[in-house]
Amino acid sequence: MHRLPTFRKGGIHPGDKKELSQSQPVERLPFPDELIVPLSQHLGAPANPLKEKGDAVGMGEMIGEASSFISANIHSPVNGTITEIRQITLMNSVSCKAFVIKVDTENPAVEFTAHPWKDKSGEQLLGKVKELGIVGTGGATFPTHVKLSVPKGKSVESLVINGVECEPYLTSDHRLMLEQTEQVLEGIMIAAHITEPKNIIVGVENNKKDAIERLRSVISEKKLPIEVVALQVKYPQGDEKQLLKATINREIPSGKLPLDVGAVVLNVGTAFAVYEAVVYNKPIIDRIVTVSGEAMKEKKNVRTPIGTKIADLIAFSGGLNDNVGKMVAGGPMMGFAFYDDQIPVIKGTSGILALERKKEKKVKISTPCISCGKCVAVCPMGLQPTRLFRLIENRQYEQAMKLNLMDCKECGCCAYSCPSELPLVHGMKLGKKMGRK
Amino acid sequence: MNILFAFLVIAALALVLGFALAVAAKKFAVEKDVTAEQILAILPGANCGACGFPGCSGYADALSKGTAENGLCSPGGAKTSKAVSEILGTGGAVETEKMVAFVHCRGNHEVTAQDYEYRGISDCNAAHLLFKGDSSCKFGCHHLGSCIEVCPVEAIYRDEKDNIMVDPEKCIGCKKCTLVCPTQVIKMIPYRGSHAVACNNHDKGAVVRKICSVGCIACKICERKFPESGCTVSDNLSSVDYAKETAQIADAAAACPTKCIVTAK
Amino acid sequence: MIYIGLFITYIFINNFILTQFLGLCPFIGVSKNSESAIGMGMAVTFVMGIASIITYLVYHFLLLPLNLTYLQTLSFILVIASLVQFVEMVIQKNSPSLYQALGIFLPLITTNCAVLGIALINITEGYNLMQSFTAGLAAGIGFTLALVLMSNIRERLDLHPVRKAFRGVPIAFISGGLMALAFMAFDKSLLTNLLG
Amino acid sequence: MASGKINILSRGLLKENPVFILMLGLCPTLGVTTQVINALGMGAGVIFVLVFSNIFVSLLKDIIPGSVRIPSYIVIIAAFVTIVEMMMHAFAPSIYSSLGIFLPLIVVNCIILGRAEAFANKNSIVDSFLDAIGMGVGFTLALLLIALIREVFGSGTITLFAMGSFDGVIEIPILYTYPVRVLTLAAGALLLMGYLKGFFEWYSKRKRG
Amino acid sequence: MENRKLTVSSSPHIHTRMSTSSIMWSVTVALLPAALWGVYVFGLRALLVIAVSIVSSVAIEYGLLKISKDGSVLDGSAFLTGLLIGMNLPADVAIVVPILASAFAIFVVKWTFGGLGSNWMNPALAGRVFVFFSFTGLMNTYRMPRTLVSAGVDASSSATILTQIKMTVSEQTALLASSTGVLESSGYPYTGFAHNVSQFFSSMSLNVSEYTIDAFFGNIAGCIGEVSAFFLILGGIYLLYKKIITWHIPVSMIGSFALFAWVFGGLRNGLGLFQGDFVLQIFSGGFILASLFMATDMVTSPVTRKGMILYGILIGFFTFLLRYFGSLPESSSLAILLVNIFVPTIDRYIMPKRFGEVEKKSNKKEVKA
Repeated sequence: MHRLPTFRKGGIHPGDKKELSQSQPVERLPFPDELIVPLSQHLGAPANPLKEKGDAVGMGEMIGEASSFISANIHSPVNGTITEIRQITLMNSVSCKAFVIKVDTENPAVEFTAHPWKDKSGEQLLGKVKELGIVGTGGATFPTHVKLSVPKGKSVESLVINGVECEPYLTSDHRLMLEQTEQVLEGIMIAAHITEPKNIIVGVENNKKDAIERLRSVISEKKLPIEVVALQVKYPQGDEKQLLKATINREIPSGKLPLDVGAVVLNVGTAFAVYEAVVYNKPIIDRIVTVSGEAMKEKKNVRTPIGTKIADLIAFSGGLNDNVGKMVAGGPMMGFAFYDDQIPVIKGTSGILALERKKEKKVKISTPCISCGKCVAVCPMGLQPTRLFRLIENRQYEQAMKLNLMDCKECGCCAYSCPSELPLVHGMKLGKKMGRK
Repeated sequence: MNILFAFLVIAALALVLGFALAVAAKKFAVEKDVTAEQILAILPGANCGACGFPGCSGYADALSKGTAENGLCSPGGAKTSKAVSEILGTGGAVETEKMVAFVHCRGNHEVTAQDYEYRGISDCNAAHLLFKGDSSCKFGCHHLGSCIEVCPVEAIYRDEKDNIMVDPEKCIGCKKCTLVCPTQVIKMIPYRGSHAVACNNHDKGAVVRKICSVGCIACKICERKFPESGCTVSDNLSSVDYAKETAQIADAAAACPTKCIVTAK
Repeated sequence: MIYIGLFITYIFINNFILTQFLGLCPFIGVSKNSESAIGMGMAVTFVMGIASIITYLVYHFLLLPLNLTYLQTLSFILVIASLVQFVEMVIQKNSPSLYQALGIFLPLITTNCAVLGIALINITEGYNLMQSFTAGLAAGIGFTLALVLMSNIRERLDLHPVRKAFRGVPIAFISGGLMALAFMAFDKSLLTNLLG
Repeated sequence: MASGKINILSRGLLKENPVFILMLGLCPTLGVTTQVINALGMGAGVIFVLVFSNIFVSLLKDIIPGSVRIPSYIVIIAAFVTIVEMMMHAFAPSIYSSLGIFLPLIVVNCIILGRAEAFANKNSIVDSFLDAIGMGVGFTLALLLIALIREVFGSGTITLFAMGSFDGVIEIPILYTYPVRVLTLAAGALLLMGYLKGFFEWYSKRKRG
Repeated sequence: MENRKLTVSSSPHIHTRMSTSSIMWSVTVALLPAALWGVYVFGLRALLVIAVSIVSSVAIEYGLLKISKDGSVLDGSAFLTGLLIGMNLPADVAIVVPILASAFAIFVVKWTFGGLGSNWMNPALAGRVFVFFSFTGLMNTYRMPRTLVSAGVDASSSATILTQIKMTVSEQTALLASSTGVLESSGYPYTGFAHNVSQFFSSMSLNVSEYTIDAFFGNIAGCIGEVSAFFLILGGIYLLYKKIITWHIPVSMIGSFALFAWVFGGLRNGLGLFQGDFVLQIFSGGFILASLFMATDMVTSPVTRKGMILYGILIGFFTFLLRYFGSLPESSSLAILLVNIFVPTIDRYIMPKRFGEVEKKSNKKEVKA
């Protein structure tokens, strides 16, 4: 039997729970009454506000301007008025300013019209991507124009499109690939036009067979120079380092970027956003959010305006079950637990999960480490989580830094597999914070 | 005869070896920093790091090289700084008042509302990573006791109400707890200070009232009615100016509606 | 063959620390971190090797001909003390960082019973010059091995919740005891069976 | 004044016990404590050397130049150790042979050099003498304690001097037939030392706190 | 969402079902067949020994945890330690011995160091070795298994295969025979079943001695739990299947032992190189128990795969060295304790390969080229 490619070191196989929502077609959330649009929806510096309290804004209008190279513009997702500029805390505990926009319920949206792009230069297209505030939709929200600008002297070998979606529960990229196949592929071609790669690869995990088939049939129909690679199912294949290892067998050295091995990685969602930006002049003002989890009454994939309060999204999905114990924004492996349903959906929110309350344990949450070595075996970065955790617990942050704590990307494989249920990732986050001091 | 031999042998051995060592001592001579060693002998040797140098020897080295200021050693206090200045010949001890740490919060889980149920490492900085702690008050104590762990002299303890307290008698003022505390709710106050405001919340009174029954609601009673107490309210929080503190502060403490002015002892 | 035997004997079977109780002070004192353990071990091995040769010479060419063997303790300790001071000076000059790490333990090599011990054992066992040197070296290596293994165990223990009363020196002793328990696997018959 | 002298004498017993608190002279402590008689012999040897070396160091403290202090002390100590060796060889040959290498190793017993450097070197002859007695007795008591535990549980006997018809060995029933032999071996000695040290630390901390 | 406090914790928010206690109980289950076999062949006395070990281990652990107020006996680690101690003792041992062994294991080796996960030496084995060196005489009385007794062998003739070999080898200076040959010449008994199986193999022109077959199935004298390699291997396969142990330690340990025994094992018996009778040696004594259940103890084995392999190789080597050349007939437990000492050092110096490390090196080469 032919074995599908994957990355070699570490990784885990959590139950993927995608069956909860993967057959649900994307629905569109009607505009709620109020949206909260934060100025920091991306990695890097928050955007500078361009509007003030009381200003009227139009759908797609720029309301926040990128403040540095690694930053992104923010646009209004709706027609309405700014009622307040409020300090809020996002799911990832980042505090930033946010516009509270009262939606013009009579006339909330505008129509976007299509423009041809093939005659434009790569630079012009890149300018569009930057102007319309496109960021990675996979979760890390890295500004896309930074990723796509290839410095002089460097060339792109491969453009790798990330359709892996390895996090359990999440199905938004899956639905996107199925339902908007042509648009995604056109977005990929736009990105290829900008970066001029030698080859283009779409990596999709083999638990999305229908998406792989659909992509392949459209590609062959349109005769596009894109290869779709079916990958073995293994977490965290959606990380760009693991994805590149699996698809083009290159390892990005510590502290380096994909470009250093001649690759550019884009998420399918980002490719779609690039398509909308270039063809329709439409910034990211909405995105598909998977609403799932055992404690969620209805599981859905919802096209949601950015800034929608999570409470509104939950209400659209029929509310929560009584046994809800934890709310998570993003996937269960790397997403953030939160407690306040008044925080908004942002550009990087791929899912909202309601997880059941676990049976309360009488004793401590975790038992002592028995050095079983499982965390070491599953760490895709080749670190020793148990040793790092011990060092961090004993406040030896510098020692932990010496053992490459910074290589940790908090994928959660270690904590998932730890039989002692040690909060290993929490430890790594703590160590990084204290080590940086 | 035998005794003579014995004597001679030992003497000869000693002579040869002594000579060899003398030569070697010349050849491998290394200059020693005498001043640093003298200073090190005077320092308390707690290696607490309050001076900002790696241990007492680091501070001693820096002092002897003139790269560090005298008087940084809080455990040693004025006595040490005087002795150091004598060695360095700079003259004049640096007057330092004994400062002790104080936890400006009495908001345990019973009196302060909680946003969520925290699960994770029992470390304040770890809890702070998740929405700045589980307490609804984002300025207060996380009650996980990281300061207890870093205290070199076991001066910090948890009282029966789960509040974190500092024993001013044991505290050597090394400031390690203030550095580890993610909310900076531990601040240094003078040892002589009798009272302190046990709150660190800068939110408006109405907000505080909602989440905590022992928080400062910035009602300004202490400031207005007891002008000589030393209490001043700024940025929605009362604080004691110890330069102006008088006995009147006891009355202010009694009058405080939320009883957040407490004795510092 | 006899030299291999000496190595096996003094590294495993008669390991100075784990079976002979020689050199316990530095074993407890310098085994807190592995870097200084390696440094200390190398210093001790070096001193033991040289001391074996010099004490052999002193004994066989000075004390024995003059019939002054009762002076062995006195003369040996003199020689060793001077040697250690010499080594100390060399290290201080050439590797200040190592000198810093070893700190007060360098002078302690003088009063390290392992060094005087090997000199005395060499005489009682009737080793010749080469054998004495080998035995000194082997005993030093055995000492280093135990010290380094111990230091890594203690570095591990530092990160574990050892019971409060036993932290530090007591747990080092107990760990040493467990090491000695395992080292009981090596006995004299192992040597005879191996080398005939 | 008198209490000061008593303090010098008594602190070696418990408060500054050389074995359990100061952690000095560990090698002979564990090496010779397989039998009570050896512990006594070693204790006597150490007291002898300690007393005389302390006295001599105290006498000579003003004459010896600081730079050759330590070597001179060692020579003084080594001389007395040689005397002890000779005496033991002559009067107690059995103890001499069972102490073996540890007898000459008294030279490098840190207690002796330590007391010379830390005490005798700065104090009067009388104080140095008292200190030597206190420390020596403290050392001997510690040795006795360890030897008793190791011999009673490890071989089921208590070995003392042979006198007349008494061969010097007291046998303890049951333990004599089934001794915990590990205790007489290196492993047992180290383990016991660890637990005793832990106990003393716990005890002294409890007393203080 | 009001009035309902949610949990907030760091990612990940899902977790594998494996837990410390599930690991401990799975290992216990995997050990049961071999333990039951031991009880079957050595009688109820064996059951008593196992029961006493388990009860004393658990009781001591419970008492100590009361003092230190941490941990829980329910994690099954003390139960497992007790079971392993019992399985590592001969059936006729005095009842005080398992109690002392458990006390040493739980109190000295485990609790003092901080309890579960903090000990660096295998408690069960240390307990066994402690009583072995303390009461050598009491530990060397083995009884013959029921299966051999029923074949007419005197129940009290107590030499195990390994003690018989050791005795013969050390008595005779110039003997020229493999381990099997030694046993044959000393008339060591074997079962009729083994004879039949051996005949069957020889009919297929395979030379498998009766002793190997008896040792494999457990018709030999020895400690309660170690005799049946067959049931132990069954348990080991279960653990491998449940992913509680990995192949690294058992394979490297057995492999290195087999290699050394094959190459040098013959020397001791007066034969040349490559004449060692390693198959019999692997299945006799406690080697299989040690390689599958003792060496794989998570707490005291290295955390990295490379470290595990090195650890296994070292244990195999020391087992070989001590078994063939030491004075004690059985040595796998001592070998494990010895290598336990090396584990912190192995863990310190042997690190997993970092992601991206290869790339760096090959990049450098490319630059050079």
